[in-house]
Order: sequence, then structure tokens, then C-alpha cells
Amino acid sequence: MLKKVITLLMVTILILGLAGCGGEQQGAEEPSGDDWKIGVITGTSSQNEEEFVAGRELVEKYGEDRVIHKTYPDNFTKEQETTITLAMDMASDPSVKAIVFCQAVPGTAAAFEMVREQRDDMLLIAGLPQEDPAIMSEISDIVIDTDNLRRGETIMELAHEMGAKKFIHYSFPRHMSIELLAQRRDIFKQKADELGIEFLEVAAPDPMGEGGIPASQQFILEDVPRQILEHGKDTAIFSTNCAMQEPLIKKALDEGAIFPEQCCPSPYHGYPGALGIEIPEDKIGDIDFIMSEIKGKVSEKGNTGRMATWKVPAAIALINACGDYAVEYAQGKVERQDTDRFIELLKEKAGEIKVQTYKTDNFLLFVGESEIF
Amino acid sequence: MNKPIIQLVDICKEYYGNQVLKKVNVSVRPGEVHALVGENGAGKSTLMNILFGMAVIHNTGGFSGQVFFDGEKVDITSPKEAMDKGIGMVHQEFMLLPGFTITENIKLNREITKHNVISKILGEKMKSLDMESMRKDARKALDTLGLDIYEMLSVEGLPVGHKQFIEIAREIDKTNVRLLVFDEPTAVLTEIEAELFLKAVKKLASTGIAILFITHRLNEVMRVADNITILRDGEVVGKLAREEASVEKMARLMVGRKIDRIQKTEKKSNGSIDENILEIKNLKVNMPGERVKDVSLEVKKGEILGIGGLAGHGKIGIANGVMGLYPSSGEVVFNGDKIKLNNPKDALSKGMAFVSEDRRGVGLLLEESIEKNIALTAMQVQGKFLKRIAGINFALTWKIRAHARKIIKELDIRCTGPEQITRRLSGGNQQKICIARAISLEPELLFVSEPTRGIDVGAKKIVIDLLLKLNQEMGMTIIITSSELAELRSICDRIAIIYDGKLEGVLPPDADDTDFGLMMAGGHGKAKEVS
Amino acid sequence: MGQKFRQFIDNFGYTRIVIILFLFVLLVSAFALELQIKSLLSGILIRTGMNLLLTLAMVPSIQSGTGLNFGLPVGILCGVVGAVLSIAMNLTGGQAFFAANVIGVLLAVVAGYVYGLLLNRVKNQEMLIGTYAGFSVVSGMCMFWILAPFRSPKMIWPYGGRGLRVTVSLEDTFGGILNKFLFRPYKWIDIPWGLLGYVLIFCLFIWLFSRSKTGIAMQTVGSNPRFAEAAGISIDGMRIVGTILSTVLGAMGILVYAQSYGFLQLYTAPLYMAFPAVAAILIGGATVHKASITHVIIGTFLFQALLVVALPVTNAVLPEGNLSEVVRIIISNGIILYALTRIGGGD
Amino acid sequence: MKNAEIKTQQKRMQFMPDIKKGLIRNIVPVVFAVLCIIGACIAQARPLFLLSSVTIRMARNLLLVFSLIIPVVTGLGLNFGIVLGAMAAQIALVAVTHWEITGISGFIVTALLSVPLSIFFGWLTGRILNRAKGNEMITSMMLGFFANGLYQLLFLFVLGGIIPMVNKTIMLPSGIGIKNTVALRGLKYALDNVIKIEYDDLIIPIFTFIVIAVMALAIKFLLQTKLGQELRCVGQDMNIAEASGIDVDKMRITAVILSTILAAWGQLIHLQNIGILQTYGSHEQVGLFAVASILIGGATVTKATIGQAILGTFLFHSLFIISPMAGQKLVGEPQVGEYFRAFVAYGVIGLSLGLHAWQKQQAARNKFEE
Repeated sequence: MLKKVITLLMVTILILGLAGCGGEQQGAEEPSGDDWKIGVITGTSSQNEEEFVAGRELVEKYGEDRVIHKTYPDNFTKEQETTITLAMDMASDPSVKAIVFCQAVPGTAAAFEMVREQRDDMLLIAGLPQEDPAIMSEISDIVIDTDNLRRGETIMELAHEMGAKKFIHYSFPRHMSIELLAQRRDIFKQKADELGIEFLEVAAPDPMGEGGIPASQQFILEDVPRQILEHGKDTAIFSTNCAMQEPLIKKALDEGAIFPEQCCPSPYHGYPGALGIEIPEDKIGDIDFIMSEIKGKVSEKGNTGRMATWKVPAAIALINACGDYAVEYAQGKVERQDTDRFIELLKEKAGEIKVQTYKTDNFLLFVGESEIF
Repeated sequence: MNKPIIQLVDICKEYYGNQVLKKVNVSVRPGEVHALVGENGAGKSTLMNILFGMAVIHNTGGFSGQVFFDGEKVDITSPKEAMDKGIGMVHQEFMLLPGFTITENIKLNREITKHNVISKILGEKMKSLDMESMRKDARKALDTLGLDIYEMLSVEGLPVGHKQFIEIAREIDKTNVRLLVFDEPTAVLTEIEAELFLKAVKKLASTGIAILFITHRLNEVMRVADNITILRDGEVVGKLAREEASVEKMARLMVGRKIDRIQKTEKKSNGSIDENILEIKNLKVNMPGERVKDVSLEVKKGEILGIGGLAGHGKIGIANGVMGLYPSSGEVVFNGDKIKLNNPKDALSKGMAFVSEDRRGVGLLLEESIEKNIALTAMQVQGKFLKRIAGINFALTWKIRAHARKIIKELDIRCTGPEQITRRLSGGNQQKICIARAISLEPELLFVSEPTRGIDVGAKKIVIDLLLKLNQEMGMTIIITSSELAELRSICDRIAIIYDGKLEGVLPPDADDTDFGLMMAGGHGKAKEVS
Repeated sequence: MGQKFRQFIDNFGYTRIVIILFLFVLLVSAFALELQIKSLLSGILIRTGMNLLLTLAMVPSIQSGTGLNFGLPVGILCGVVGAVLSIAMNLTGGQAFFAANVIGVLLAVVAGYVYGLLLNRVKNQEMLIGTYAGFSVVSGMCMFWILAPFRSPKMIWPYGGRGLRVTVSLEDTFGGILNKFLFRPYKWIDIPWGLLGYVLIFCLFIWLFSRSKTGIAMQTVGSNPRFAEAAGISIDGMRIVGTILSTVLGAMGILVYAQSYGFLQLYTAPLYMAFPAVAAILIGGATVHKASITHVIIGTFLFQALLVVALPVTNAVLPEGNLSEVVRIIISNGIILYALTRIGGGD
Repeated sequence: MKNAEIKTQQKRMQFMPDIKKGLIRNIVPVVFAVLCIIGACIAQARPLFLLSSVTIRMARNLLLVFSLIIPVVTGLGLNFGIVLGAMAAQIALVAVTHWEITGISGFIVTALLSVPLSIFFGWLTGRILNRAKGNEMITSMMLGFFANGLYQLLFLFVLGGIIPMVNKTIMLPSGIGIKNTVALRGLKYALDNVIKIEYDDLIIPIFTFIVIAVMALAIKFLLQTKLGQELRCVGQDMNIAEASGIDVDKMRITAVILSTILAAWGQLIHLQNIGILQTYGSHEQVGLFAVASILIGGATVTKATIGQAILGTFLFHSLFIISPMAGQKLVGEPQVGEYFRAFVAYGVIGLSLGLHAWQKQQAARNKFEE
């Protein structure tokens, strides 16, 4: 009996407390045309530094009162409800006109769908989606991803140019259930046949499995030297998973293998950590500095011309473009699905890129130029 | 005279060559209260195990003799069969679920159920409990016992007396019950509760149920029993009707036997024999089941003091309390030094040692080697067998082994070597290891609890001789706690009897059987003090 | 003869026999499939070496009666902080490794003591609470990595992110310091004598400790607390000693791991470090009540060998698709599950 | 002792007027509630948003949390094996999506289809747990990992590979294996939409709550039947249960099966609200968060009630909603807010477990000193 009383009492106090303490903005003023905000959701820097910093850059550019920057959970596969609440929280502020989600981790589709139910006018942009393309393009206004299909050809061509005789593709079941990644693998195969390269598919432990990220990374460290020993130095190696990039780059350099591109192409992705590049404080964010440092390290080990990445960090360009587009939408300058304007903005950030659509008009894919070290 | 409901004829049983029941005959008639009296280990429990077809009997080679129930020869092979026949048992340890109400406990797995919509589809198990009918049944059973307690209370936190009544209520609630066995039902009851209980037993018997009443509280026997069977060492030593019985007579029959007084050699003089080595003042020990309520006792240097009494009265709690194993209060002075209570290390380091009654629980590391068991306490408390290297105290395996070998030889421990693990040893050898561990401390005073429980006859003698040797040759003061009075009487200089957590009296070993019996049964108002 | 053979199997445990047979089959097929046997064998040795101390950390906690140490991330984080500090001090090579160990151990002693106090309050629930405590501490340390004031160019983000990098390369500090020490290639196998020697020294140390007064007292508490109490041993004290030791080994273990891996992993990586260690010692034949150095060595070897060999072989057998990884998950977790159902079954 | 005295004493014990004692007994929920209020004050969140978020999350998760009650009552501890129930639900969901049955009828078919699957999974889990008495929790956790392997095998290789699949929309382009995201178009809000109330941002799926309430009553009813009595008896003391003729092992298996079925239905309710199935991730969080919820509600590994489950779910999700906001407001940086949330959430769960264990120790000591 007493327990029930206490329980009831507590719930009442809690609700009152929540209500009493809560903010007072609710419905205070109808948003006028000038009162706009955009929401940006990225990973934490432990997930991906570039995305996070790009988010910060947007905040700095437009001001804290214009851009709400939040991070999705590190453990996103297990905490989808948190992801949903995050987006719902943004949507519940009527002055927020657009939400940019990059990377669009699992849970984004559900979150967008729920936002859409409440806010018909909301602009929803998904960057680097991990969920089914058909669903994503249906729910979001614009979906933007690196062109994994065309990369299937460009990467293979690049590897061929660098002199690869064989091509090793590291992945694991969960990733191969992602449509675009699976399709890219098939394109790889096809293109490899064309170019006379032997395509090898190798399974690695799933970083979300019971061994966690360390088990996958350790596997890469051990497996690359074995493969190179068996297949020779003219073997290109590639992995679909971000966490595997550092050991992959490290071993490619040690063993003299070919490394055409990371999963998420950018000079900042994998290279600095793998090569132990030291960043003096005044060189933070200086892209030329990092390029020359990487070049130096690569030539030090005599692997010049056998490792590459994109000239411009894909994720940074992408988030900045998304942010600018969202702002223009919020200011009423563009329509919801003005893909031409979007591509224009993207080109401003990313330089020479090729863009194509996938299945629907609002699902954009782009590839950038490669920089060979 | 009506026909006996149960007859046990010429029952014999042996465990591993150890004859525990010898041609025992007992019979009980409907409406009769039949008391089965005997010391611990007289064979009462074994007899009951046979009656209930417990697995332990079949697993150890069965028994010989015959059982007649309601005039028919029966072969009871499981407790369930016994229950089906109408034999109920009230256990000594409570088979009650603390989270359930009294009613639920009384009706455990015999719930009254009624159909509901769902059970008609999904079957019997989905029937609702008919709590109202169950409550009524429970009420009725409680009323039969004269227990005025609300039947929907949770059992948790009820006084033990009530729990005992609930156990009984459960048995009498079984509609077919014809014979009820009570295994020392009053051991945990207060006097008033016991009074209530005895009344209830009378009432039950008057309804035509036969009652077999196992106890060693003799005055209770006098109050309720119609007939009395006295067991000693597996033999029926007396069958009395109440009219011919008296407490004194039963006590003598119960404990009386030839006392094999071991001839003691001249003791080594170890200071004045009148000097107190240990003084216990107002000791209270909170040991579940063996609570010590208020005991003051003095122990003389160089003597062997026995502590006797019936199970559950607190004799075992004394040593455990002094040695700090159970929460205790009071004052203990050893050699003029006050011992810190609740601190085993202090007691050990001051020169006392303890051989626990719970051999497998407290006394041994069952998965470890003999040598480790023997050396461990001495190493931890006194720093023996250690060598300090680079600031760390390392155990010296060779020293431990040498010590273990010596002791194994001295105590004649039968084993494959000092590295054998203790689980595999027989009870007697395990007991020797416990003693070995204690004497490795070279204590001035040794507490030994139930040294011969659960070990065979040959080993018993060796253990007793060993204790005697320690006392006489090394001048060790020894306090033996034992349920076997005969054992105490054979080697002790004095014997203290504990009743209901208090010291009932101290007797010389050659005192009269009747005195012992009476003291143990709590019927001895004024204790005869010998000093 | 048959009797003796049976007894041998009983002693060694069906689980291990099954795994050894399985491993043997894998190696034979690796040979038949013309895989790089030398590299596989060397990989097994290195993995065993780098994981051994982390598995060893389970021994004191089991022996002192707190069960499997799911709170191992506590110790691991101490080691990581030690390494980060040593990098921040601009040390390199042996100095850096030594400094990381010293700092890591000092922190681990304090952390282990506090963690031990916590475990003493929650007897019988240590494993569950350890798991959550581990999660929580790792998340707490994530904040630290973000807010930490270190400005070493080796550790800060290249693009202006706040805090430290997720992975810090150890190439210039103490990467491979043990792996390379006394590394000897032979015809069939490369043996990292330095690494193996280093970890075996600690096994020896724990073995010696288990023969010291305190070590024996600790084990007594684990195997029979009531006996220990009767022998005048402080139960809570010994549990704290066990927890401290386990935490310290965790700290030193992660440093051995990191130098072999070549990177220091911050943020959420330590979260997953306890599971492989737990699995390894269970497979080695330990239970939640009893563990020995032999269990550690056999278990780490078998578990890691399985991880090293299983995937390349299944990859070679099933070159298409990713079935091999799924098969590996099923087999290795299935075996752990099997081992667990043995605990309750008596011995 | 006189009867009347006992009665009054019992009364006194139950109606302890001492608020302090009551607070101590409910220390875990109290700590949580206080944290939530502080968090809400810091976060300055809109109350209606909080309310609607909590409501929706309650609707999604309550039944999953309920599924833990029966095993706890039966003495199996917290059943991390409910992950298998979630898997059963997802297999059924994929099948129904494949057959393109929609609306409430689709939901009912899914619910029915998941029953035989969960019975089978529950039976297996129960048998395994019977072999690991005393280690049920860690064993059920490992079982979850193991089952995940089999699950991936089924969804990635068997479906389309061995079992032919006609409906290509949910399949990977290669035709073998299910996509990592399956939109449950036909089933979204199948249950919620039957009856629901909308007010501004606040949506209350009344019908879902009715279903949950019915399930709660069903659990209550079940515990009052003969079967429930036997389950409770096993939970209290396996030996006594055995001695009074109850088949302990069978009861334990029954409990796990019931729990698995409830978990399957719980996962169905969860997913019909979310509307999108993460084929390889949706089931993973189930065990950990449900367990955390019920523990926070004041349940222990030996005692759990519906009320505790409701309170716990409410508190847990309030904390999970509020803490990232509070974290961000407090530290001013989004990612630190995220870590802060994880730190607080897991820390508080650990703390609450610790407090329970400590209380139990305290209680044992008090009992001893009586």
C-alpha cells in the first residue's frame, strides 16, 4: 500500500517537476519568416572527426542561434530510440526548418518518418545513408552519398593504374546486407574481370560482434601481410568499414601494397592516425600540410604512387553543402528538392566532382578527384 | 483395542557395515500418541527415513524387516507413496516458503482451483486459485490446532513457533492423513508455544489420527504420550506405557550404558591445576539454530571439559562464539587477557584453536591439498612456513610438506600423500586433518566440536585417543562439544550441560545417568555443581 | 587403460578436447589449402602473447571470489591514461613504455582499491555490476578524452576536432617494443621471444604470488569464505587485494596489447576488451570459482588460435560471400555457451 | 505471542509511518526521479515534448519489460534471452512483409506466427538455462550472441539462398539475403491507429495501451492460477518445490517460454510503432534496456511486479530523453553531452544494482541481529 502511495507520489512529483522546470518557449510566438533554424546531426569525433568538426563549422558560420548541432549515439545500432528522440526534439521546435543527418545511421529512416508525420514543411537531408536506398529516398527530400557504384569502377581503374594485379575486398555479412555496398562489390568484380585483375573477397570479423572493434582491427593487421605474401606486392586492398582503415593503411605501407582509396575518401580519414602524423597547432585544418605530410611518409617507405585518396574530404564538403542548402531553404530561397542548386553548392565545396542519381531523382551520388601520394 | 495403523517389524539397517538399527519393533494405533525417545544418533531418523521410503535408504542397500500399514504389508519406495497412503511428516527444518501466505503454504501444491473461461480452453493449469476455499481450509486446520492467527499473513517474519504450527496445519489439512510423524517438533518452541502445541497434539489424536512423536524432552513425553519406545544405539531398550514411565526412568534408559572410562595416565603437570585458563562471562552468541543466551563458564588449565546438551540448545554456539565465527557479546578472558569478540584472528593468535563441527563447510578446503589445509591457519595467523624474499612472504613448500608428512604419520592419516585433495578422504581422515590444522597452531586451548560426528566407529576411537594424547602428553586444555554423552563421559574431567542456551549444570563424568538425562531434558531445576 | 584415458579426458575437459580437435582439423585443412602456415602459427603466438595479461587479470578476481572481472575496462583505462601521459611527456621507446606502465599501475592501484570497495558492498552481484560499472567508466573517460588538456601533436585531431584522436599511433613511441625484442624467425614459425618472455614473467609472478602468504589467503577467501574467516583472514581485505591485482594486470595488459597492435585506442574501444578475456579463461577450463595459470595459458592460446585460424580457413573454403564470419560467430559463441552449461553440472 | 499483537505488529511493519524508511526501501526509483527532475531543469525542455516522448516510448517498450517479470518470479533472474523472442518476432515480421499482409490483420497474423517460433526458442533457452542453474544471467547473455549468429545465417544466406523468396523488395539485389532495412509499410501503426488521441504534438496510442493493459492483467491473472502458484513456488525455493512434487525443470522452461512469447509480442508493438525494421540491429538493444528499466523500477533479480516495470520504464526513458539535453546544456558541446548521457545512464544502472545488493546485505544483517 505504502509502496503504491510512494510510487504515485513520485510520478506526480516527477511530472510536475518536469512541467515546472521545462522551458517556457512552447508556443510563445508563431515563427515569423525571419525566425529560422536548422538542425545538424553528426557523429561524435570518436565516430568521425571530420563530420563533427564540419558540424561545428556550420554553427560557427551561421551562429548558435541558427544552427542546432547534435550528435547521434556512439552505440547507434543499439540506441535507435535515442536517435529518433533526437530528431523529434529538433522537430518540436517550430522554427527549425531543416534537419541534416550525416551520417544517416540506422534509425534515421524511422526518425525522419516520424518527423515528417508532424512537420510537413520540414526539409530532410540524409548524408551517407546506411539504410535501404529505396526507403531513404522516399522519406528524405535529398539523399547524398559518395557514388559507391561509380566508385566501383573508379577505384578499380585507379588500382589498375597503380599496377594492381589482384584486388582484395575486406567486408563482413552485415555490411554486405547494405544494398549499395553489395552492388559496388559486384561492380568491382565485373570491372576487375574487364581489366584482368583477380578479385578476392575476404570476410573479416564484424566490429559490432562479440569481439568488438579490436578483433576486426587485429584481423586486418594479421591478414594483410599473409595476403601480400601469398599474392605479391601488386595487390590492392580495400575495406568497407571505417574502423579497419587505420590498420589497413598501416599494413599497406609496411608491406608495400596498393591502397587506392578508403571507404570514406578523405585525407583525414585513417591516414593521420595510421601514419602517426604529428599536427602542430598552427597547422590544424590545413589540408595542404596534411597532404604533404602523407606524401612524405609514403615516400619514406618507398610506396610512392601506390596509395591515394580524394583531394577534398568528402564528408566535410558534404555536410557544408547540406548546411548551406538547408539555410537557403529556411530563408525561402530554394524549393524542397532543388537538386540542381544542391549540386552547385556541393561543387563549390568539393571541387571537380561527378554527380549522378540512383533510382530516384533525389538520391544523389558523387565522386571526387583522386590524389595519388 | 483397535488394530495398529502402522507396524514396523524387526527392522535392521546398516550403513557401510555400520549397524544402525537392530531388530527394531514399533507399532502405533489410531488415536494413540506414541513417543519415540532417544539421544542424537540413536537411530530415530533412520527409522523415519525407512518409513518414508527416502532415497537415501535405497541407495545404501535397503533394509531388512517388514512394514505393515493398516494391516497390510507394504513396500514404500518414495515419500510421495507414503503421503498417498496417508502418512504425514512434520519436518524439523521448515519446508515453508517465506514469501507465501500461511494459506498458500498450507495448500502448497494442493491448491483448490476452480474453472474460469480460460482454463476451459487451456486446461487444468490455468484454473484460478479458489483463495476463499483455501482460506477456509487453512482456517479449519489452524483452528484444529487452536492457533488464532490470521491465515492470510505472509510467513516471512513470523515467530518460529507459528511456523511449526503451520507445518503441522499443512499435514492435518491433507484429508487422508492417518499417521502423523513429528520430528522433534518442540525443539524450537518457547514454553508457552510448546504448551499450545501439546494441546493440539492431544486434540489431533482424539480425532483418530495416530501420532508418532520423536523427541527428547522427557517431560513433554510424560504429558502427551500414551506409549513410549526408547531407542539407544539402534536398539529398542525399553517399551513403556505412560503409567509405568517416569522421567528418571526414561532418562536412565536413554543415556545409560556401560561407560568405557578410558584409563588416564598421570597428567603432565602444567602449572596449577586450579588455575583458570579461560573465563567466559555472560556470553551470548547469535548462531542460527544454536543460539547461546547467557553462558558463564570457567575452564581449568589442563583439563578436558565436555560441553553436552541436546541439539538446538546452543552448546555448539559457545565455541563458535568465543572463536569469533558468529556475532557474540559478553566477556571472554583467556590467560588473563581479554579476547576481542567477533575477531577470529585475535582468538587464534592468543593461543586458542578450533575444530569446527561443520567439517565440510568451515573446516576444510575441499578442493585443496592436505598439506595446504593443515598449514594454512598457522601460516596466516602465526607466519609459520614462510620466508621473506624481496618484501614478499613466500610459502615454503618443502617446509609445509615436511610438516604435513610428519603429521600424517603421527595422526595416521590414510591418504595417497600430502598433495591429495581433501574431498576424496573419508570422514575420519578429514576430521584428523581438521585437528592437524588446529594443532599446527600449537594452541594452549583447543575447542573441538562434534569430533566424531559422521565418522565410523574405528575412526571415532582414534580421534578420541588423539585428543586424549594431546591433553596428556602436551598438556593442552581441551573443550569438547559433543552430542554423544557417552563419548564425553569417557574422556572428560567435567561435563557442562547446556539447556535452552543457558548453562544447566556441570557434572562429573561418573555422575548418575538420571542426572544427565534430567539436565539435558531441562528438568533439573537446580544444577548440581561440582568443582 | 580405457579407464585412465577416460580420466584424462575428464580432467582435461571435453570442451577443450573438442576445441583442440577442431583447431587441429583447421590447421590440417590450412595446410591442405596451402595457406600461409608459418604466418598463421606466428599469428597465434603473437595473439596469445598480446592477450595473455588481459586474461591473466581474471585470475586474481576469480581466486579472491569476486568472479569474472567484467569491470576490466577500469584497469584498461588506467593503462591507457598511462600511455597517453607518457606520450604527452614526449618520451619514446623503452622509456615511454616504462613510464606508461608505472603511471598505469599507480592509477590502477587506486582505481582497483575503489572498485574493490564497491564490489565488497555488492557481494554475489559482482559480475553484473562490474559490467555496468565498466560501461559507465568508459563513457566517463570519453568525456575526459574530449576535455583533456593534452596538446601533443601526435594525439590531437588533424582537422580541428576537440580532444584526442580515437587511435594514436605508437610507431614513434613504444609500438612493437616487445614484439621486436628478441624476435627470431625460424623455418616454420616466427617466435617473438621478447613478448612471450615478458608476459610469462607475469604469469610466473602471479604463480609465485599464489604461493605467498597473501596469495594463499586470497585464494582461501575465494574457495571457502567461511573457512577463511575461521582462519582469521579478512575476507573484504583479500577481495580488495584481488581486485587491485586484477585491475593492475588489466592496465599492464592493455599496454602489451597496444604495443603489439601499434595503436593506442581511446574512447569506446576498452568497452569490448573484457569479453575476449572472459571467454578465453572459461574455455581454458576455469569456472567462476576456480582458475589457474594453466587455464589462462591454455584458454588464451585456444581462443586466440581459433580466431586466427578459423577465419582464413573458412575464407579459403567459402571464398564467395561472407558465410565464413557467420560460421565463426556461431562456433565460437556456441563453445562458450557449452562451457557455461558445464559450470552448474558439477565436476 | 498473542494473535492480536502479531496482527498489529504486522500492520505496523506494513504501514511504517516512517517516510525515511520508505524512501530508503525505494532508494533506486527515488534517486532516478531526482536525477530526472534535475536534468529537466537543466535541459529546459518543453514539457509537452517530454510528455509525448515518454508516452510513445512507454507504449513501445512496456510489454518488453513485462516479459521479464515471469522469469524473475520463477527465480531465473533477469532473462537476457528475451533477445530470442525479439528474433522470433522479426522472423514473423519479415514473413508477413514478404506476403504483403497489411493493417491490423497483418499485425494479428504476425503475432500468431511469432508464437510457435517463440515457444520453440523459449523451450531451447529454458533447457539451456536448466543446465546452468545459478549462472542464468550470463548464460542467457552468451546465448543472445550465439543466437545472433544463427539469425544472421538465416537472414543472409538461407533466405533467398535455400528458401526461395518471391517478393524482391525486401531482398538484396543479388537475391540472396534480406536487406538491412525493411520498411514495415503495411504494419506501421497497425495497432496504434486503431484508437488514438492526438493533441498538438502529443499522440497517445490508446489502443496499444489497452493491449498492454490486457497483457498486464493476463500476467497478473496467470500468476494467480495454479500454474502461477507453481512458478512462484519454484522461484521461492527450488528444493521445497521439488519436495512438494512440483516439476521444477518443467516450470522453469514454462516460465522462459512465456517470457519469450511476451518478448516477441513486445518487439512487435515496438516495431509497428517505429515502422522500420533494422534487420540486423533491432533486436540487439532489447535485453539490455528492458533489464535496465525493470531494475530501475525497484525490481530485483528475485522480485518484480507490473508496477515496478511501469515505473521503471517511465524513469529509464525519461532519463534517456532528458540526459542528452541536459548534458548538452551543461557542457555546451553536443558530443560531451552524448558521453555524459551514457556515463550517467549506465552509471545509474550500476549504482541501482549496487544499492539493491547492498540493501539485501543490510537486510540479511538486520535479520541476523534481531
